[in-house]
Amino acid sequence: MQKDILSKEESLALYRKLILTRLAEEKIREEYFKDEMKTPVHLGIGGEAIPVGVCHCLPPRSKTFGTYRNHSLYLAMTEDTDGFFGELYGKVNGPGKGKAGSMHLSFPERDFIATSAVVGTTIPVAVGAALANAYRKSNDVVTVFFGDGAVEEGVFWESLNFACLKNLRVLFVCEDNGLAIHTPAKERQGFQSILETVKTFDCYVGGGQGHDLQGVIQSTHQVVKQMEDQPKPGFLHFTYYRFLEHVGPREDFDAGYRSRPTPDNLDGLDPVLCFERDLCQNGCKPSELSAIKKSVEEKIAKSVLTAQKTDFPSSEELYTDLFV
Amino acid sequence: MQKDILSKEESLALYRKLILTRLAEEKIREEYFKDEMKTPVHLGIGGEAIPVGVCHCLPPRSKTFGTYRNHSLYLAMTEDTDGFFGELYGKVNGPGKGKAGSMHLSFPERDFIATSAVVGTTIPVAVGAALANAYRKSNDVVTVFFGDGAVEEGVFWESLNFACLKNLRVLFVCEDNGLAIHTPAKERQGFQSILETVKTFDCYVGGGQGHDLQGVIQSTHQVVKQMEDQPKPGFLHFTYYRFLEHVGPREDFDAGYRSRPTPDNLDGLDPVLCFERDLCQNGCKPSELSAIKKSVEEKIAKSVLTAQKTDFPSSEELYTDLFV
Amino acid sequence: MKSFMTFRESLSLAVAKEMEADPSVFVFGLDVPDHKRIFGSTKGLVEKFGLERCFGTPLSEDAMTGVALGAALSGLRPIHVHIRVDFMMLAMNQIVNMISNLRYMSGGKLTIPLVIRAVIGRGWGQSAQHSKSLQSFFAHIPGLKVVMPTTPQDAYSLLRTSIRDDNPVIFLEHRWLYDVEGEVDERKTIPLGNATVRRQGDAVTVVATSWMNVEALKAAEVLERRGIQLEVVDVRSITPLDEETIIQSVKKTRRCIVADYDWAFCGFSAELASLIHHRCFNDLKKPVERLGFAPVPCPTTRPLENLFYPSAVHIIRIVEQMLGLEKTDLSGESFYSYEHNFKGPF
Amino acid sequence: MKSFMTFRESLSLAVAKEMEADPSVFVFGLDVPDHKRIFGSTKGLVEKFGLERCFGTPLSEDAMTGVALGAALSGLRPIHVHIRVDFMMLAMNQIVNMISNLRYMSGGKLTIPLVIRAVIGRGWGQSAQHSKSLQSFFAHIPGLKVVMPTTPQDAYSLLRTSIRDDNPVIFLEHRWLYDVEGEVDERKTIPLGNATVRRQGDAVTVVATSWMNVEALKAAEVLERRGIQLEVVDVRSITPLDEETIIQSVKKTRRCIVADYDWAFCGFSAELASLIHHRCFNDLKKPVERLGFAPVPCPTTRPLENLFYPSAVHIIRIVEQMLGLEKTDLSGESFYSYEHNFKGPF
Ligand SMILES: Cc1ncc(C[n+]2csc(CCOP(=O)(O)OP(=O)(O)O)c2C)c(N)n1
Ligand SMILES: Cc1ncc(C[n+]2csc(CCOP(=O)(O)OP(=O)(O)O)c2C)c(N)n1
Ligand SMILES: [Mg+2]
Ligand SMILES: [Mg+2]
Repeated sequence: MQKDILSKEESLALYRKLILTRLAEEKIREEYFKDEMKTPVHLGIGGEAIPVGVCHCLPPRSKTFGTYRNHSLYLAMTEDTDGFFGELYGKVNGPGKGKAGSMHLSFPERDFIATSAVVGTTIPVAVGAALANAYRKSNDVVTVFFGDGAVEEGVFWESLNFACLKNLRVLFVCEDNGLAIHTPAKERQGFQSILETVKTFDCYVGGGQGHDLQGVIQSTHQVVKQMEDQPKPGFLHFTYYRFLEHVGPREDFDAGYRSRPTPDNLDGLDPVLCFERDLCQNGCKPSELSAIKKSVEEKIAKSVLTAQKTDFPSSEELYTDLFV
Repeated sequence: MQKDILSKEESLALYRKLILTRLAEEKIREEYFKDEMKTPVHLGIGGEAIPVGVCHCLPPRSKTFGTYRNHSLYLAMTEDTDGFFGELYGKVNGPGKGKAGSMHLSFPERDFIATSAVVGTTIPVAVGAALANAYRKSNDVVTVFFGDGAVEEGVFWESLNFACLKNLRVLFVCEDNGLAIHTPAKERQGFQSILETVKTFDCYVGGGQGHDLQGVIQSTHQVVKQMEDQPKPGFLHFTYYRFLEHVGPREDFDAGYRSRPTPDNLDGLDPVLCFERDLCQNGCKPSELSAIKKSVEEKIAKSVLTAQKTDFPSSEELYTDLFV
Repeated sequence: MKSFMTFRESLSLAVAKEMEADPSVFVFGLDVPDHKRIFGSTKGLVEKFGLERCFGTPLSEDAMTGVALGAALSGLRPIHVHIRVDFMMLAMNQIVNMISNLRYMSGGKLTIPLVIRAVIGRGWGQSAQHSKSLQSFFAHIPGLKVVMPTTPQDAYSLLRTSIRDDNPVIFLEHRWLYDVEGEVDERKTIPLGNATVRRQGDAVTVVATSWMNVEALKAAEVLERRGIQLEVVDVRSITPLDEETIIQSVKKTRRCIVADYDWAFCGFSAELASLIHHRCFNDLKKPVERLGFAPVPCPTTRPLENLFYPSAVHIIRIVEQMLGLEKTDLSGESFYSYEHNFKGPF
Repeated sequence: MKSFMTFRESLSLAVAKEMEADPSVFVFGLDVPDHKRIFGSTKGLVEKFGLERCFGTPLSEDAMTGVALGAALSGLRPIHVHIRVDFMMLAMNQIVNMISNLRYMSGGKLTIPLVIRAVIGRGWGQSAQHSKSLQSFFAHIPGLKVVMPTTPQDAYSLLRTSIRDDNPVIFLEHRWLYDVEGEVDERKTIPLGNATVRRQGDAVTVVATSWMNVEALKAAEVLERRGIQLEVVDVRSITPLDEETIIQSVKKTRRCIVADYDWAFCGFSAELASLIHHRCFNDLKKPVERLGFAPVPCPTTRPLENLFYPSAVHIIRIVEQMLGLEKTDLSGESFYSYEHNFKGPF
């Protein structure tokens, strides 16, 4: 697929999603200090184009799995800001009735199956879902998102090996921000490039710069197409820049482990700026974009209000949902 | 190092070790049916040249670690048949006083630190020993032996990554018999060649046919030399043929998962035959070899007798050795 | 529909029945389809159902447990088999951090119909890494069910029930029980959470798990000759736990030994003893006694291995103490122990 | 040599002291040297001892635990740190199958001077995967020592003792205790296996672990106003366990609540309750009561999280029941809980 193949309608729908994920997280940044959202938040600002772009390319009924840094993925899969904020506020209208919180968002009805706060743990689970597809002779694809730190966990290699051995249609998406909390890759990894290593396994690979939504879509399309043609796992590696602290609503450029990007750099790092520029180059009007932005802002504001007004789960809820 | 660089003296000493490991296991095969050695035995017949050859190349004070298939390694490191049979018979003269049995042999005084019956578990431990060397600014090398099945365990990848990251002098030796119990590699591995994958990590690699003692020595020397020159891990991959069942003293060619090698094949699989031929080509007389064999046979017979006569540990021993 | 079979046969029969009944049931794990078939307990399944529903795996316990979870979340009913429970230590993260709580965290949206079978306990010179039981680990974590059958009938019926259960079940099978024979009624169903009185008696209740039931019955046989009747309660399901059957028995006998096949400290025997003391506070004539492994790793050499594992002899001695009796002369006694009929190498 | 400091400071001070005294001591683990320094508990160590003795790792808990073992076997004294005990589930194989038994299997030839530190318990909306304690897992396995300090002094002294111990020690630190301040005498040593009576009383003994001591002392403070004196025993070291101090206290008060910071089923509270019933069979006026987490995974949302964790209120209510008292009016009471002073995000 070429960059220019996105229709305008498609482009604006994508923009809507992209800006939805961005603004939802900006809203969290605003609200968080009120101490009402009592759940650790791992914001994805800077990385939104990866889930938005990848999910755009997934065939219907594609199950997805992710990590604690899952807000963009949740919204890309569902656009459900009501449930999203409900869960962050710990209210009954969250998809986990508040039991899940930010780190464990899921929405199985919309194929967003599970996320986890223990690094790497959803990777084999996604492989198991892909195995279930193969078992049922379904061609559906399963996708799992994880960070660059997750590839250091043994379970990543075990999962990759098994998926390749069994020719499963599972798409591994490595969202590489070069950091595990505050530790850069060079202090954690004894290999040169994860893609070079993964290439020695029997799967399709691709990737690129994660802030470039169109690029993400292009390489995802390529790999997904190969997977559809002949069943094998795919592996996508996207780099991106994490704008905020590892967990929480703040910047942390004063912490000493990295420095603030210069305004010039910034321009090449921010997926929203990048896509807005692309859209404008392709003939969208700024007014169209700001109209979308505005409607998204309203949607978000409404959901936050709803969440604030909704009830917490009752005491009895402590004991429900353990067993069927 | 060239094949022909082994002096005759060295060659005969190596032959002694090689035949010692072979005959010790043949002795187990004879004795096991008496049901006095009450410990599961994983015999290494066919693979002896790997530990014998690798250990030959290790500088002094090199610690080694291994698996439950550790008899050849134990004897290559120690030549201690008394302790060996003592441990197999569960007697107090075993290095573990009978508590260890066949699967957990160790002899720390001679740098044979530990083995384990849970696949893959000594790999990171060896890396930790190599870390300790680096911590103390020692150039000593640590070696760990493991099977082809162990590379499927996540801990292998974690260990390799950490060792490469920290430039540790740890030598990974993969003894590849193409089987994990009865399952061939193609039913377990989703990569083409372990060496190709390991090469993408920052370490030295080598390997070859494990039945060829001189070849083993040659490639080990090469990798160890590189490790000494500039500290990094080494990875050696040797193939070999497992002549017997996975665990126990019998052949199992009737089990259906593989067929008996033909006599022609055999010749190219048996490390003892192979080395005997090499020695004779290089001018050793068959009589020299059979003299060595005879003395080794006597040594083994004596150790078995000693083990049989030695006491079991007393009841109080159940509670000793738990804590310092 | 009744037939006589071994414990191992009853296991493979149970799985075969469920695989026949429900195409979403499959069984997998290291060495599951090889010619040894997990000590015979998966025999016949490849032939009947093919390698797609009965397959082996790489050595990757952590990922394979995640795979089982993923398949279960997708509506399949995986049975994941481990030839030794010790290897499940590699899978604890998936079990403790994922399998046990994904349903809860999803507000009840996710369902995890998953069985993990594992062989426990004594084999033959297996040493410290192939001999554990660890039921307390699994039972400690809310969200898991834990089952320990003793007889072929229970193995059969409880395994079928476990496979049909929509929740994760850990199913622990003692290696020595595999050879035990018994009658199996194929139609008999047994729910989880249901203990059973294996033998009625009035002197002392022995609450036992897994192989310890064999030891307790042997102890009862010996003591019966002295006119002492032990009551033996087989717990069968650790969680959910059938408190009532246990408490009822202890209220009757007023003396209790908990014989758990595991270490005692922080083990299931502690849970039972504490529960029984609590609920039978005014009924007990003597404190509940606990029996378990020696508090050390399991040694290889036979004489120490024999001392490591609890046995009928221990039960007899404790009963004698509880009742203030002289020691029975056990010199002529032959015990059920498989020490003698179990030959190597594995 | 006495000074006032927080629990977190006492931890880093203890490590610094041992690193100064012995060049073979080093500390490592994920995020140990970053600017957050494991909630401040490794503060100052990189600066003082350099990155060779205080370093981070890849995300590889299984291998890193093996690495710690290998370094310990080589005569070093590693301290391996986990920011959450939950992540140790990835390391259970090395802990249960290797660290706990290599010494035993080597006939005493191998020595494993190793400390594993892990943060346990409640933080702030941490949910099911960042909130466990699991002392019973470690204590169940022979060959491991398990320590749970409550005060800055104990954290300091017990961590030093643990580092000097030639055996593997699991050292569990409650997240909320990090901010607690207290006096620390740098010269004071405390051996492992030594419980302490935190508060004397005659009405009921509360045997508590970790944060539950804070809750128990608060309950005692409330009940004291009604003239009821709780005795609070801080277990401090789970294994080795100081039975005598506990038993002595219960023999005196004749009533006991075990307040363990963990789930109850098959937990350490079961061990203690069972032990106390056994040894105080004729002394107890009432059965021992147990207090622990609700038997579910830990939920995120605050109202349920508050219900999940046991507290002073629970202790007060149980005491009232045991003594047949009316319920105290707690409406005006403010509890020690960090619910209010703990702010996000982590
Ligand atoms: C198994 C495990 N170990 C450690 C942690 C603590 N931890 C939380 S996030 C994180 C870094 C993960 O980095 P990466 O996978 O790159 O994801 P990112 O946060 O950068 O999106 C760590 C170490 C954890 N949650 N799980
Ligand atoms: C973690 C673990 N899983 C499973 C087993 C059971 N098991 C014992 S040996 C073995 C095969 C190992 O194959 P490989 O590493 O190639 O060694 P080999 O026996 O061929 O020397 C298996 C699966 C085990 N001991 N440990
Ligand atoms: Mg990252
Ligand atoms: Mg092999």
